[in-house]
Amino acid sequence: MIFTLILGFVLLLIGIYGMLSQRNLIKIIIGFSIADTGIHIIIVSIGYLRNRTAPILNSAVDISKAVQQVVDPIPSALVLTAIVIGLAVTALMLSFVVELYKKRKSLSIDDYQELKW
Amino acid sequence: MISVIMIVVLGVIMIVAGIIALHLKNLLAAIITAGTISLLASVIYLILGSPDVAMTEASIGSGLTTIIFLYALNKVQKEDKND
Amino acid sequence: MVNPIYIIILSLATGFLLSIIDKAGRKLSLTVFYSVLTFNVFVVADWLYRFTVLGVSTLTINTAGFKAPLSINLQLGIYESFVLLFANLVGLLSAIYLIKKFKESNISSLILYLILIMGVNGLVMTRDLFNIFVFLEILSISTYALTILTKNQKSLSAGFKYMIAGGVASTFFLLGVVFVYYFSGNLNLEFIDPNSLTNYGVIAIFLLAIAVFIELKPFPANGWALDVYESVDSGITSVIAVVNSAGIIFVFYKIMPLLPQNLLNIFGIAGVVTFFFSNLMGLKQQNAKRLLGYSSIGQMGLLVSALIFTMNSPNKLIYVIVGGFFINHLIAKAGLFWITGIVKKEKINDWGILKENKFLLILFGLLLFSLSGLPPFPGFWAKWEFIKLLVHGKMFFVVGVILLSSLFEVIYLFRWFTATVKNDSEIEEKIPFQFAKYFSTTVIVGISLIISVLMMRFVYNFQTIHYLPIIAVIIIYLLDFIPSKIKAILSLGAVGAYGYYIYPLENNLQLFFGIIFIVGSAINLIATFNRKKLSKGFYGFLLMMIFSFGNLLVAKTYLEFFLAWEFMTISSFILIMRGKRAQKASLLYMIFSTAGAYLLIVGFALAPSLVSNSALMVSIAKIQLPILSTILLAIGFMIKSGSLGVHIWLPEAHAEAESDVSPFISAILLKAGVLGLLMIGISYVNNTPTFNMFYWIGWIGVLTAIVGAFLASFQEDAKRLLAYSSMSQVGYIVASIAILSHLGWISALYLSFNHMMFKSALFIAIAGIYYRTHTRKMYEMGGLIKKMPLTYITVLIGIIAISGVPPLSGFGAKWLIYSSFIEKGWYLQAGVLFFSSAVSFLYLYRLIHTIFLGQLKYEHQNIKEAPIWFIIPQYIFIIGIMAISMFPNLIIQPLNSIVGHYFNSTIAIDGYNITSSLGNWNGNMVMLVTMGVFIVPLALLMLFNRKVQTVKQFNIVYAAERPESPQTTHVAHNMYAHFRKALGGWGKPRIWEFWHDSAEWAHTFGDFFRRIYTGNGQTYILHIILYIVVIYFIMGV
Amino acid sequence: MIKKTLVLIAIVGLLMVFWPLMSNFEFSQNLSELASNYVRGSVNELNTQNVVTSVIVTYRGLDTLGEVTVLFLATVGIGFLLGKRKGKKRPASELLQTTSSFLFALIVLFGVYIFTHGHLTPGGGFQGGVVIATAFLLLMLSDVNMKFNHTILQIVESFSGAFYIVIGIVGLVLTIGFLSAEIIPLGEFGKLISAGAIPIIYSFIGLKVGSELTNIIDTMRGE
Repeated sequence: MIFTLILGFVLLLIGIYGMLSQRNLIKIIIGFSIADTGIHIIIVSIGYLRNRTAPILNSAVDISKAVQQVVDPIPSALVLTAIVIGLAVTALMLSFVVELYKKRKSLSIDDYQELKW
Repeated sequence: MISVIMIVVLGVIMIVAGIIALHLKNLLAAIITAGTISLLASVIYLILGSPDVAMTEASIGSGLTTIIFLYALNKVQKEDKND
Repeated sequence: MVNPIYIIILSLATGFLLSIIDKAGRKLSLTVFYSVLTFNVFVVADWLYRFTVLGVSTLTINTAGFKAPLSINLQLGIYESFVLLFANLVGLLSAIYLIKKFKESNISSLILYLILIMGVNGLVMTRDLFNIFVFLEILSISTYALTILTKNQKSLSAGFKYMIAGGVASTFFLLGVVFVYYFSGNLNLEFIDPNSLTNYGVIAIFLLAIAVFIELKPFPANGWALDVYESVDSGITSVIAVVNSAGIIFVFYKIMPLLPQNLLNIFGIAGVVTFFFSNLMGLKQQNAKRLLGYSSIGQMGLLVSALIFTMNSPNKLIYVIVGGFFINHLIAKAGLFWITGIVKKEKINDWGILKENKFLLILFGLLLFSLSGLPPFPGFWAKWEFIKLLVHGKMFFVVGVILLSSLFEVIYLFRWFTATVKNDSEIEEKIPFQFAKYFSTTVIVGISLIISVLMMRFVYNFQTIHYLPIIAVIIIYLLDFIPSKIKAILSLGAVGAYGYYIYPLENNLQLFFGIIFIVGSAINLIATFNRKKLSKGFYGFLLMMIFSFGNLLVAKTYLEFFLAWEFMTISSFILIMRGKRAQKASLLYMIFSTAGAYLLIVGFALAPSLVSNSALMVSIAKIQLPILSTILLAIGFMIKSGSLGVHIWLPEAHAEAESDVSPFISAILLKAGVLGLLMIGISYVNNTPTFNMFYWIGWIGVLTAIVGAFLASFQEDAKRLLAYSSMSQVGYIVASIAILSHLGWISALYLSFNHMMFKSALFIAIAGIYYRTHTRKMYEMGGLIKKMPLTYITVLIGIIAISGVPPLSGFGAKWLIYSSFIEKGWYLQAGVLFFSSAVSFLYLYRLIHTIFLGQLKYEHQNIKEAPIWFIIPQYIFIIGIMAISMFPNLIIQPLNSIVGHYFNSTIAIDGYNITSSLGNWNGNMVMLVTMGVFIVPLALLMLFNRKVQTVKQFNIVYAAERPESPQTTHVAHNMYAHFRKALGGWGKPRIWEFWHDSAEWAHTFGDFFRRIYTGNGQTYILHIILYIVVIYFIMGV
Repeated sequence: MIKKTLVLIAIVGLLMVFWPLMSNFEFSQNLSELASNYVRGSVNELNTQNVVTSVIVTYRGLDTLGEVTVLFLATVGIGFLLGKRKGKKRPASELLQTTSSFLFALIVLFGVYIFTHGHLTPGGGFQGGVVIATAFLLLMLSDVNMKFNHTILQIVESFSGAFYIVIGIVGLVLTIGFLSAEIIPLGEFGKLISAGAIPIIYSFIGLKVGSELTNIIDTMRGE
């Protein structure tokens, strides 16, 4: 559905905007996860076909005509993987933040620029 | 048609939530708002005919991720108290 | 034969179980860990062997019991196995390097490392776009976690920046993947038809490609990578720089067929831009690891553009260029990062600690040489072929940028190298010996050498003679424990044998230069018998240099010639660097030589292909060099011969080299440039020239002669004086070559030969004096005539020979030169040369007056004549000078016939009498007359001066107080200051200032651009996003 | 100020990059050939009701293996980063504790149900794994001091991963292909025991994901 596609892109942009504009490390990661959600919505939207059901071939679907009745299963499969990977990355990022905070007691990204040039 | 309306409504809420999440000073509230986005996303997945994704998003995207965020925040704040 | 999917399976299974295995002890888990890494290497090596030697066809592995595109398939072919072999090998070696860390650290680090290596294998083999994404994530996440193997504030914050940058990149990649699926209905690379994509489909491809490209760290969206390189543990850094980069570049290679041509071109240019800016910014860098980071990023840029620009070339070229850059970068970077981990010094100025550790220093040097693209390392061949390819594609701007950036790279790498070797600070710490770390570094250098030899042997089929320079170094290195005298004898024998081996040369011009190069070197070699102790590393490089001189003559192709040329540069650089304070001198020499070499590459690339199988010196007569090629080659050769404008290196190198090395450089090395110039001339005169370039070369020669003479006059340092004198003399030679006439070339060759003899003799004489007095400052000498009479005679004859007064050979040279200039009608040039001859009297007089005449210094009252080893070669040369002075036909006759090949003879030789269109010269008669003129006053003096009272040399009466530093009041100190004043503004070292300012500007720009790397992770993401947007708009849809 | 402008330019630029993708988007009317093959294959070749499951577990099994690996890496990485936790006591409410042990069993059971029925109904190893992790989370919330027997968790995690791979190798040994589902008779369409090895693989994935997520939460909980 086109609305969901647009929604996905808007969320993606909001997320990236968050990553670019927020100083707080946790907020940056929130931005990242919003962007991630946006991507996931985009992927699922791509697999959507009008007036079709989920690709689960139970009694609700006529098996012989399944190809004409279900939505695309591939994006669903992809997005499942993407969600799990997103979680992994987010969790790792957060643990980095925790460790960084332990070292310098600051959540502002501006305080971590000792490496430069 | 109903699904379109639902999607539009949900979409607007999600976008607003996204903007709010980024502007909230309170990190706890921000995290929970961001979690809400994922939760609403899973409803959208259901409407789009992907119950598998919906389940995953609800449990991982909104559930676990939020919890991990909260634990991380908790750790950071504890770190503050320790000193 | 093991199915390569087992690499993934075994690594994963081991990874999952490793924490359980670890319960049984770290020994067991380490054993399993290393076994799996070794297993990977062997599996891939086995397959590479099958693909290359046995000709097995590419292997496709389907999963899940279905064929692609239904299931995900893996592919292992020649490219995959090649990339994987090196990735796995470096992975294994890096793991060995890290063994101490792995023993102490949490088991997690082993798991992460193992899966990282697994990730690269999967990434390279998989053919499915989404699977690439998954493996990319596996690779990235394990790398992120490993960045904190050494956990500190810096590595944490670098790791975090790396994560968010990587996160953004993979977001775009994912978006690209799903849209590619949307537009093409497929995820498998084989089944995606790029032509079927719509306009908007190109955007999907763009997103995909730009994400991979961002991971390849293009300028300026690469700040995160630099921080990672700087702060992460060296073992892991080398994995990031090598293993990860290898995997990601391969992904880029895999998706390349999908990309539209304009996007490929943009990426190609972006690669070059990255190469340029990272090397420019590297100039300012002081932190060793960050410097390597800049170099890494640059090399990746170069690799990407090589990949793109060679796309439609024959396979062999792709192997040499892309494979060469790939291996070169990979090996050099891995090795250098490891060495930074061993040395553990952040600032490159603190690296002096390394010079005490000879073994490590050699490894370091080899890796730096390899990174600089010097032969025989793979980068050399890659650069040669790549530039040739680009030149043939008429991409001159790209060529220029690439070479300029390479030059920057050479500058900072060699600044690092010379600063390390010549660091004179007192060092107390020692580098601890760690077997594992040394082992990995040694193995990687060994592999690099083996590959180099294989390339020379199998790709280029060089004859043994072209390896000879390296073989010499290796053999002498192995024999380095024996005393230097024996090594000197061996070397002399080797030079003799080499001369005998190449002797039947194709034409007499070769023979003539053969005599200068080989016989001249052999005689100069005698002076080195004076060396005490072991002189480690000296004779190897000396032989390398002498052999490469010879190889210049026998080289049959441009590449062989250039190879010999580069070997000559390397060896002479190292010889110069041996001097005590030669840091700046050797660096300058290397920079100018490299610049010259790059001009030669382009010049040769522009030249038409050779038609005959003769030596290049012969066959070049048959081809017509394009004008641009001639110009570039001429400048390249003139850099080596120290012509005006590019002579900055010359005085430094001559002066600071060890005193028995200087004669080689001045008397012989400079002639290599002369040889090159003659070669261009040969091609030029045999083919109709359209642009009178040699007219300008002539002027450069003339100006070099006069400026050199002036500069020589103002020197206080005897060796610098001789150096500028060499510059001036070579200026005469260059000018005479430029005349392009029979008489002109005879004069050029005659003067070359003469100069070889008298400059060798003079430099050895100064070597003897320096050996006794330990100073090169002339005003600190004086009155040595009585102490070192033999040396005095050498210098006397030497300066008479230079000055061109009768009766010695110099007179003949001058006569020939003026004749040829006037014959040609270059009156003004002849006038300038004449004036410069007058100026040269100034410095020559000073040389003999200040050193030998006047008051003997107190501290020199007990010195002796120079050692015999210095005297012998001097007198061999003196005899030579006397011989050709008295019997000029000995040389004029052969020269007449040599030059007769190229021009119609314009002189007649009749007995001792040589007649040109302007008059005649009878060397023998001149000698007799002059002797007569000399002897008569001498006899008169002897007769009437008997009663002169002799004064002891130390019988001096001070008129007043003894001045603070008495030497500076000596007449010889700043002797020609008044002339300098007379020169006014002309006396300013403008050329030196020009180069100095250029260097300053480059550094300032570098410093300016690197300010974009603010260190703020958010800014880095902003760079990435803006980069994506900008590239998108450049591409246009 | 400059930075704000640049951020704005970046976002507007990105919008312009994405715009053609959005404005020209047309929903396809039919499944792509690949997707149709998956739907047909799911019925004919794998006897799997849930097409997504058949895609995830077999057709794109390598992705899933990678996905499990990514999660595993995150677990290991977080553990590596945050290190071992130090114990500190805090009292917990008794009521919550008793209720939660009861709930715990129920939730775990539910999780197991989800992943064993992955080939029939929505959900599967990942979702089931998360549910199991939620059960553990509940325990952690109810008893802050609760310490897991990490060895058991680790064994479950390691061996479920290893078995997953072993099943894959069986396919390889039988020369069907790595991670093939057909190493076990495919059974009857729509029944619990069907779809060949898919339920088994999904169960291992479920166990692995569950233990990994539990591990992550536990590490993040820390102190």
